[in-house]
This record gives sequence, C-alpha cells and structure tokens, in this order.
Amino acid sequence: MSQSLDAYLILSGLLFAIGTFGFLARRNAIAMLMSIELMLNAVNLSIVAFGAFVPSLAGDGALIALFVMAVAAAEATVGLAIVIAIYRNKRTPLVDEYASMRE
Amino acid sequence: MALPQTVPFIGWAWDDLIFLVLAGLMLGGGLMVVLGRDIIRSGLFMVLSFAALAGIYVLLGAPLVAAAQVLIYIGAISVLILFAIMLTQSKAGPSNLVFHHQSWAGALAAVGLAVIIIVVVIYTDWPGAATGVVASATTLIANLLFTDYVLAFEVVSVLLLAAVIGGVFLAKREDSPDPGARAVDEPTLGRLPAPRDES
Amino acid sequence: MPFFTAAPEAVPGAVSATDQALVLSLIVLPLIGFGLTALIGRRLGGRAWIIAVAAIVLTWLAAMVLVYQTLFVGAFGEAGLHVLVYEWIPAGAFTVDIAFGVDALTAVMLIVVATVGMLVHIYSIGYMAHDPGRWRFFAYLNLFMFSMLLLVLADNFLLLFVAWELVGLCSYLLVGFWYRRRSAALAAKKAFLVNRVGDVGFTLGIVAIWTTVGTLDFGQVFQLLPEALATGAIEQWHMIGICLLLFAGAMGKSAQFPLHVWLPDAMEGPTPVSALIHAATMVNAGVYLVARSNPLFAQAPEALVVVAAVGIFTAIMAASIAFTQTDIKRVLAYSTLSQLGYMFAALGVGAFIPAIFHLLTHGFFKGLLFLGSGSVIHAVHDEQDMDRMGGLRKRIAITHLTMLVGSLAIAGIPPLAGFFSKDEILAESFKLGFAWVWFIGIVVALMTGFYMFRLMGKTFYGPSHVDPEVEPRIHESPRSMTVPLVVLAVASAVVGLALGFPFENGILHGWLEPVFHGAEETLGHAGGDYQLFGIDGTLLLISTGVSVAGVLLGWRFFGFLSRRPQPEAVERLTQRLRPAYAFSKGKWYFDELNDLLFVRLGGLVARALWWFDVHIIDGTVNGIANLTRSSGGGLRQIQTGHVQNYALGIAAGLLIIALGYLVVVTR
Amino acid sequence: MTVIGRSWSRLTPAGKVLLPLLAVLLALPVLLVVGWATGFLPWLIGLLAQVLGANADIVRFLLAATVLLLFTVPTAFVIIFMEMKLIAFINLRLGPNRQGPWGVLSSTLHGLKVLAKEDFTPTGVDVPVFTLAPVVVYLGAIMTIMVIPFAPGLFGLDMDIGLLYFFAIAGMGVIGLMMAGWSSFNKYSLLGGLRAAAAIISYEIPLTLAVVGVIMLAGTMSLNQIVLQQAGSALDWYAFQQPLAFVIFFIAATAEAGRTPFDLTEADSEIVAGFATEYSGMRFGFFFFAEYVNVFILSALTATLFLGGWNAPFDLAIVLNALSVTVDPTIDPGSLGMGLLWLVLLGPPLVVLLLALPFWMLKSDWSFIKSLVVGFVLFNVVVMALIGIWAYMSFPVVAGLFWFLVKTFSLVALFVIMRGTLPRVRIDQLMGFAWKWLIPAALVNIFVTAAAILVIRSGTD
Repeated sequence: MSQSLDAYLILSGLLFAIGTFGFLARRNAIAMLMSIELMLNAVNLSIVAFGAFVPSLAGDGALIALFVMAVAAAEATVGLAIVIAIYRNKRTPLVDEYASMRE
Repeated sequence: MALPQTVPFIGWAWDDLIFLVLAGLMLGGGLMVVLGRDIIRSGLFMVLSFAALAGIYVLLGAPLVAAAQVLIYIGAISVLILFAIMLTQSKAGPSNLVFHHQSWAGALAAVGLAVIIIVVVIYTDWPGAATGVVASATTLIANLLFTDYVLAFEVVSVLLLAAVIGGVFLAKREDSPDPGARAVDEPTLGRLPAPRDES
Repeated sequence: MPFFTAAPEAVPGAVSATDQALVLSLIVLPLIGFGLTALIGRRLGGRAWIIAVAAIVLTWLAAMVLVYQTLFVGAFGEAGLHVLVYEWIPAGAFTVDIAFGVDALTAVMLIVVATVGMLVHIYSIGYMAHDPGRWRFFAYLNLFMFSMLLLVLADNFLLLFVAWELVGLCSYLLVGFWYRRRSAALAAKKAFLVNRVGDVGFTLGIVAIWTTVGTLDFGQVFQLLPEALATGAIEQWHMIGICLLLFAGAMGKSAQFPLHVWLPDAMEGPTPVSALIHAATMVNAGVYLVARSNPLFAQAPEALVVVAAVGIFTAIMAASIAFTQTDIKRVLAYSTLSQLGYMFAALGVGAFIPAIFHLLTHGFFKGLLFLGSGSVIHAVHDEQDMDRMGGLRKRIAITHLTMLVGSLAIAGIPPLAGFFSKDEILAESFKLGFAWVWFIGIVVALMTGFYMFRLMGKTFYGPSHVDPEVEPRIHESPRSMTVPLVVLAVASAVVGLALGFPFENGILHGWLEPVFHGAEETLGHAGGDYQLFGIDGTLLLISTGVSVAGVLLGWRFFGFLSRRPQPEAVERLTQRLRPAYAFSKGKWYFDELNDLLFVRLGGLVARALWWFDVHIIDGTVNGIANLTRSSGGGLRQIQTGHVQNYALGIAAGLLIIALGYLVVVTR
Repeated sequence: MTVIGRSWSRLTPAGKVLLPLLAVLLALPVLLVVGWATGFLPWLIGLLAQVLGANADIVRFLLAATVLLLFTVPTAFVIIFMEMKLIAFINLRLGPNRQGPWGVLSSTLHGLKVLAKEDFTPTGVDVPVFTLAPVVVYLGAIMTIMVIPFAPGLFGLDMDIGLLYFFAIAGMGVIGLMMAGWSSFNKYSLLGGLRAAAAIISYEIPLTLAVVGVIMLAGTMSLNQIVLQQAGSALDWYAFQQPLAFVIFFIAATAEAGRTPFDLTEADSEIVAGFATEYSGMRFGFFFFAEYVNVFILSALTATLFLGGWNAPFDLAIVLNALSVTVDPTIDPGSLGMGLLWLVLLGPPLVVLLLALPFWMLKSDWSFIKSLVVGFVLFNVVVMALIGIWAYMSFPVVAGLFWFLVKTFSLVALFVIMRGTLPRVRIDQLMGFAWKWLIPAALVNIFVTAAAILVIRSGTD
C-alpha cells in the first residue's frame, strides 16, 4: 500500500476534496485560507508522489514541491495581511459580510 | 531474532501500517479543520495534518521536503495563521455561525471532486511509474535547483520579497490625517525629528 | 568577457598592467569619490570635501604620470595607448567597447582638465565652506570630473557621447545648484535644452557615421571614412554633412552662435563651477571633438569654412556684448564665448595645433579669472555687479595681482600665455589665406584688451562703490582659495613661453604634430619656415600692438593710467553711441528673438496640436471606453460580491468539464 | 476499602506515582530470586539479547531517544544552578548556599518541589489545548538534541539534513507557546504568545540565513560533517571564517530562546510571565525546563557550527611534542604483578594522610579528623583528575565530550551573563533590529561568503 502510487494519489485527492469543501463552506476568512493551505498540501503530496514513483521525475518532484511551499508562504503572507486589513475596517472575519466587491 | 517483517496477525508491511496511521491522522486533521467550530482548534488540527503529511513525505523518500514542510508549513505558515486568528477573533466570537448557506452545495461539489479523482486515479495507467518508492538524494535536488530551476528559484525569491513588502504595506496601520484622532495607544516617542532643511 | 585587456589590433605588444591601472584610476577614482561623497557626505558635515578632494588629488597624480609617460617619455608611440575594458554592445558585426585611448591630444586635454579640476576642488573648500549643500556640491564636482575624464579618454564616438551627456548633466546639476533660486533653476533648464539642440545634430552625426562605416571606433572611423570617400563609396556632400552634424554638437556644448545663449545664464551656478565647467573644461569639449575628428574635417574643407565663420562671428559678437555688461561673471562668460570663437576659427582655418594651444592657455587663464572673480564676489559678500565694486586693489591684493596676470594673459600681452596662443591663431589664419578671419580676429583682440581692463578698472581701481555696510568687512579669501589663484597665475604666465616658444616650433607642436599632420597634409598646409624678419614678424608686431592698444584704451577710460577713472568720458561715449550701446547691452536681443520664434510661434503650433489631441484622439478613445462601460454595466448584475459564490461556480465548472471529459474518453 | 480510597485521594499526584513505585521496589528482590531460581530470568535475558542484537538500529535509536530525553533534566538543573550563582555574583549576592555545599542541590530540590505542587487548571481555559501546550513546547526543545553531535560517534542520528531538521523542529516550539497563550484566557498570556510568535518567526530568518555561510563553506547540512570540517586547530573554526555569521547567529539564538535582552515573551515586569501566567506545578515546570533546555541546545548548536564542536582547540599531541614530552596513556595493571595488591591496599590511605598533613600542621584549630576528611576529598579530586586525564588521552569520545561541554557551557555562561547585565528591549526595537539589521547583515554575509568562495576556489582550480 505504501509502495503504490495510486494510494498516495487517492489520499491527495481526498485531502484536496476536504480543502475544497472548507473553502466553499466556511464563512470565516481565515478558515478559508486554511482550507486553501490544505488544498495546496494535497497538490504537493501528489507532486512528491509522482517524483518518488516516476524515475524520470526523481528530484523534480521534490523541487517543485519546495517551490509550491515558497509560493504558499507568499500567499499566506499576503492573504492574512489582507484579512487583517479588512478586519480592521469591517470588524468581522466573516466573508459573506464583505460586499464591497459588488460595488 | 529480528522483529517480524510484517505486522503480526494482520500481515501488512510495517510501512503500510505507518502509512495508514499517518494518512488517517492527516485526513482526520483535515476534516477537523473544515468541520470544527472553534477556529483556533481548526488551526491546531491543521498543524497536526501538516505534521502527518511530513511523515508521509519521509515515507516517500523525500526527507528534505519533509523538513521543509515542517519548517515552512508548521513553523511559519501555521504560526502566521494562528497569529492572524488571535488578532481577529475573540473567544466570545460567533463560533456558531460557522458555515455558509451554500455549504450543502459545497459538500456536494467536494464529494463529486473526490469521486472523480479516485476514479481517474484508479483507471489511469501511469506511464513510466516504478513499482516502488525511489528516494531522491539531496545533492540531486540541490543540483537541479541551481541548474534547471535557477530561474524559477530567482523568481520565487522576488515573489517572496514582493509578498513581504505587500504584507507589511497591507497590514500597516494607516496614519489618520487628523492628528487629534490618532489612536491613544500609538507611540509617538519614537518619531524621528523632521528632516533638516538644507539650503 | 575578459576585463582589463588591451585591444590587440590597436597596439602592437601588450599594454602593461600599470598603464591600464593608471588609465582606469583616472575614471574610477572620481567615481568612487562621487559615490562616497553622495552616500556619506552629508554625515561629514563641514568636512564633506575630504573624500572628493582626496580622490581628485589622486586622480591628478595619476593623470600627471600618464601625461609624463605619453608626452615626455613617448612610451605609447604615435598611436597612443588603448585600453579595452569591456565589450559594451556586442551586436553581431557591430561592437562598441568601453575602451580608453590616450594619445598626445588626450594628454594635453588631461593637463587642463586634471590641473584646473584639482585646483577648483581645492578652491571650493574655501568657497563653499558655509553652504549647507556642500556635500552635494562636491559629489557633483566629482561626478563632473569623472564625466569629463571619460569624455577625454573615450576611444569611440558612442562612449564620447555618453560622457558628453554626462558632463551636460553635471552642468545642469551644478548650474541649478541653488535650486531654490528661480533664476538658477531656469538657467539650468535653459542650458540643458539648448544643449539638446546641438546634441540632436551630434546624435545624427554619430548615426550617419555608423550607417556609413559600421563602426564607431575612432581609429577605424578616421581610417575608413576617408577611404570610402577616396574610393567613391560616399559622396563629398556626405562627408560635409557628417562634419557639420558633428559641429552642431560642438556648437551646443561650446556655446557657439546661435546656440550661445545658455552660457551667460549658466553663470547662475557657483563660481568654481563657472571656472571649471563653463570656462576651462566642458565648454572646450566641442573644440576637442572637432580637433579629435580632424581626419574627417580635413576631407571637408567646406565644413571647415563654416566652422571658421561661426567661430569668428561668435568671437566678435561676444566681445561686443562683453563691452557693456556690468555683472562681473557675465563679462567673463562673454569673454569665454569670444575665446571659444577664436578656437573654432583656428580649427576652421586648419590651424589645429594653435587651437589646442589656445584651449590649453585659455583653460588656465580663464580658470584663473573666474576663480579670481569668485574671490572678489566672496570679498564683497556675494555682490556680482561691478557698478557696486571699485577700489578693491589694496583690500584684496593677492586676488588683484593674480587677476591682473590673468587679464594681461587674455589680452595677449607678451610674454604671458595668451599672447603666444592668440598670436599663433591669428598668424596661421593670415598665412593660410583666411585674411578675413585674421582681420576680425585682430579687431577682437583689440576689444578683448579693452573689456578686460574695463573689468579690472571697475573692480579694483577708482573710488569704491561698495555697499557701505559691507565696506568694513571686505577681506581677502582664505588660503584654500588664494593658493589655487597663485598657482594658476604662475601657469598663465609661463605656460605659453614654456610650450609655445620658439614660435610655431614649440614643445607643444612637437607633441601634437603626430595627431594632426595627416589632416594638415590633406589640407595642403605645408609648414613653411618661420620668418621672424618677414611676414611672421610683421603679424606678430601687429597683433601685439593691437593688444597693447586695447589694454591702454581700457586703462584710459577705467584704469589708473589717468590717475583716476573718467566716468564723464565713458558717459559721453555712451551717449554718442546710444543705439550700439543698447544693442550690446541687450545682448543683441537673442533671448527676445528666441522668445518670439520658439515660444510665441511654437506655442501656436502646439496649441493647434493640443486641440486635435483633445477633441479627435481623446474623443475616439473615450467613445470606445463609454461603449465598454455601458456594456459592462449590463453584465455587472451577475456579480454578488461573495468570493465563495464564485468559487462554487469554479468548482461546478471543474466538475462539469471533468465529467464531460470522462464521458468522452470512456465512450 | 473506603479507608484506602480516602487516603489515596488525599495523596498529591507525585505521591500517587511514588507509592506504587515503592511497592514495586519492595517486591522486586523477591521476584528476582524466584525468577532466577526457576530459570525464567536467564531465558528472558538470552531472548532479549538476541532480539536487541538483531535489531541494533532500532535499539540504538530508541536508546538514544531515551538517553537524550533523560539527559535534559540534569542539564536544566545544572544551568539553573549556574544561572542563580552567576547572577548572584553579578549582583554582589551569595546566591543559593543552603542545600548542599554552595547550594548545588537547590535547583534539583526546586525541581522536586515543582513536581509535588498542585496542578491547577483555571476556569475558562481551553482544557485540551491548555494541557497539550507545555508538552508541545518541551517536545520542540528535546527533539532537536537528536542531531547534535556530542563527541565522535556520540550522537542520536547523523542526518543528511540535520541542520534543516534542527530548524524545523525548533520552529515547532512556537506553536506550543501560542497554544499556551491562547488557551489561558488571559490577556497577558495572549500578549506573551503573540510576542513569542512574532519574535521567534522574525529571528528564525537571520538564524537560518547566518548558517547558510557555514553550509556553503562546509558543503553539507549534516552537523557531524560540519564538525569534521572544522578539525584541526582553533583557527579552523568557522567562527573565524564567519565572524559576522557567528555574531548574528548568537544574537538570533538569544532571541529564539527568549532570553534577556529579548525576553519579551515572559517579561515578568510587564506581562507577568506572559504565556506561562496561568500555569502552575509541573506544567509550569515544563515551560521552565524547556527554556533552559533551549539555552543548552542553542549553545550546543552554536558551539557545533562555529566553535568546532567537539574538536579540541589545539592538538594535544603537537603541544606535547613541542615540549618534548611523551605520554603513553595505556595502562597495563597486570604488569605490576603482586605490586598491584600493595598499591591498592596501601596507596590510598598513604596519599590521604600525605594530603591531610599540611592542613593539620598549618590550621592549629582544626581537629585531626577534619584534616583527614579534607585530605580524603582532595585525594578524590586528584584521582578523578588523573582518571580524567587518562581517559582524555585514551578515548577520543571523552576528549570530544570534554571540549564540547566546555564550549557549550561557556556559551551558556555568556547567556547568563547577558541576562545579568542587559536591560530588556522594547518590542518594536526587537522587531526592527531583526528586520533592519540582522537580516541585511546576514544577507551581506552570504553574499561575501559566496564571493569569497568563488574567488578562492577559482584560484585553486
């Protein structure tokens, strides 16, 4: 089981689905960001799994996963800064009470 | 007498057992993240999920990625998220209003996505895939990083710099134009004197 | 890309590392000085000069070693030293290098640039001591030194052009140094804009050279262009065109008619700047450019005639304006214009060596005069109007004496420097068949003596018109200012005799002969023997006499020859020549003419174009925008403003696409 | 039954642990005798030996983990004692001097006291998070010891990515601090937790960047390899090739461990011990221990990276050769024959007497017994020193451990001295210093190191 690519990919898919659900269903902006992190992790898992099982991708998988992490760090920084900035104005972390995008 | 190669009574390889435990921890943590009512616990379960994922990376023969996972996701991103939670939530906050009114549709979409992914994974014959895990050496990764991926590396560094600057700018408290309206807790002692006029 | 390698085709045998280091240090030291002063100068406060001056003194030492190697030892041969630093623009067959060349011409320029530059730096320590922006000043000065040395050392047209623009930038920065003063800011802008006009020509000239021969390297251009002309690959008019375009650039930088209007206004800058940039170095860049391009100009005699005509016209025009100005620095500025006109006239008649000789001597004595005027201004507390000076002779004795030497030198009194160079220009132009140049030149010489001693008289002699409040506080300048004055005075006194004697056969001729003999041969200027008791002696006597006459005339009206000045006589003369006086006082109304031509008429055209832009072009764009906006307004209704709605849409889309794909694939 | 039940409930948690242990202790001799007699124990031992031998790797790992976990406790005690004494010295006080000679037992007794205190859970706290927080903090502290090489061959795990592992685990500790701060339901705690997060995240960057220069020089992230690269004399230490990195690393480590002048996370005069405000008993003890374990670990890592780890600052053999002294540390007791017996029998009493005599003669108010006791103590000291020297010369592990501990504890002493002398900085100064000074300096260091490597390596090609 731990030696089969399919197992890792299914695991990754499940985690991705969980993250998707969180993103679609949670009202809290930070919870949505956490869900995005879960999805990114799911993608990373599949990338590393491919890197580990496909010999021609040896090294590349790990490397791309590292890049994804760096980008995720950037995303988290900016995302949380935006959340805090919005929170400062609106005094609520709940996303569906923000409506300025409709104006 | 060495330890048995398989788990007694069940007959799995030890690796499989570890894999299942880690996978369970990861998925369980993930579910708690999206389903939990208390957001700070969601954050802590996310840490758990990330840690289990780091273990899975070790199983996949990528200890470097595992270390990076712990360093970046747990040591930096999770801390940042917890930080943001602590800044924006109060314990008396509305933790009962957790889910959006479209959550049923979200659940449907998520389940559909999971089913499709599983179906695709199972029915696809991945070309070029080996039968077992091939560990990738750190030196190989390092060499790739500074040869084939050097441009991406540089771009990521610029991206991170931009993110830092952007984050600082966004989260900075704006000076209110009216000096009388300045927040009381804002320290003014550290202000520099106005620049000297030179000619 | 190898750094610090010699261009192998230019020099047989390797260039020694020492020489490379010398050449590079000339460029690098001022640049370091600039960088450090700009970075930390402000923190140094009153000692902001320390880095800048140290850098320039070291530069001067390096330059002198290089000059010694080039001129006295002759270490680099006729071809000179060529250092390739970096292949700058490698574009297929066309390459431009960052390459430096040092030959006799460059070395002579180095003498002026480095020496005057160093003295001006030292002078500025005292002059700028109380200015709060002094760190900025020294930073700019170092940047200028870097640019000017780059200009002199450049080994191709493009690098020369870069340096050309850099010195222009420095000039702009320094003229506008006191940017709070509106007139200074305007003068800086004017200098910059007028220079652009000339630079358009220069740029076109460079492009023309490139399209013709495909290279910009000096050595190759000077070889290939005449060859092309000889083989008939290009026409004669082509050559003339290139030369005139290059000359247009020179006109802008060296302030020749009609682009001379910026130089007098540039006197708004601090006086050391006027001395360094607007008298001794930068304005000579045009002369240097024409002299450097002598193999090209030699092929285009028609262009040379234009050069001579423009030069000699500028000379007499500027001299006539200098008659009536009362601002001490403006008089000197017009005198600079006039002397530059001399140089161009010399170039135009084909007397390249006298032109460079005059450049050298003029650099010294005009630098001296400007620094002296700065010392005067300093003494009377920032008063520049000569009508409010007078009688300063005893109060600031060193300044007076050194300025007297400078005035005599510029007036052409033997045996001071100006005499040798000016006389050589006049004599050569007569002997080479340009009698009209000679004649106007003689008149200008007469005028030069007069206006210089008008300046001396109004400033140093006669009764004092100084503001009574300032009067008791008049004082001699500090050592850091007087020492450079004395050094320059000594140089102005002896440099002509040292380099230009015996006539037409001095040391300078020996140095510069290899650079110019090709051009002189092409022009057919075979050097005849010098006849002291023939034509040459006669010309010498005439020019000396005229100079002395000018000086005496000046003294007659303003000086102490008649024990005291004669304001009534001056007044009478002014009354009698009222229209001419007004014309001269009004600087020939060039500024008004420019205003009419470019501001009024140009403004009309611009306004018409503006109308077209607002109504036709903007109208079209706005119309399209309105269309988009109204259609977008309709579509906007779909927006709910909730991210998660959109995300759900994305997820649904993904599911549909994936399902559809699965159905298609499995079927 | 009710009597036993009531007495049991009266016991403190420590007593609840100790009492069964006491019972087991009493029963053990009986069990041993019975087991040996029936032949069960020999069989069990044989089986165990076989199993252990067959799984040497796993056993070594488990053993190392256990030893290192246990190792933290006495280390923390030693450092706490050291701190009390050193700061007392700086403050011109005596410091602890009651429990044991010079008070050496005081920190141990403190530890026992904390263990026996009531474990109190305030109302309003988030109980699971509140309970787990000290555990996470302590785990973050001790898991890093695994990769530190104490001496040649004496380390838990020689990882390829040891340094990365170290930073990864060290970064995890902050989660525990934040958990503690949040769950305590106290604004001081929350402030402490946030401060801890901000400071540690900020200082982790210069900490990591400073090490990059060392990694570039060493060409490896394995701590063991890095130590081996510094073999030779003191001049081969990276502190001399990377002085800037050394300084940056040390400063950042100070902040990372939350020590003065960067102890904003506790700041007892402002936010009354920060995240630990609501904790008591052994839960507080865990935080307290974790801090001192962190000090030890960061000192050890500094010593490993910059001060040559277990390498001696000079090669003793070379020094001895220069002094023309030859020492053969091998001892062969058998060669003495019958003399050995006499030596063992008569040697110690004679030497004790010899050492006691001067005291007895010089101190006229001392009794003879007192002199003898002092002589005996001195004798022990001398013998221990001799044994130490012999061990140092004979076993590289001992020599390595000696130097490693000397360096580490010198750095610990530096931390302590800093605490005794420096004032606390303000939070904005803390953050500004990291972002505006340390990180640029660390980047400059990386740049210069890279350039130097490029220049020097290209010169040797």
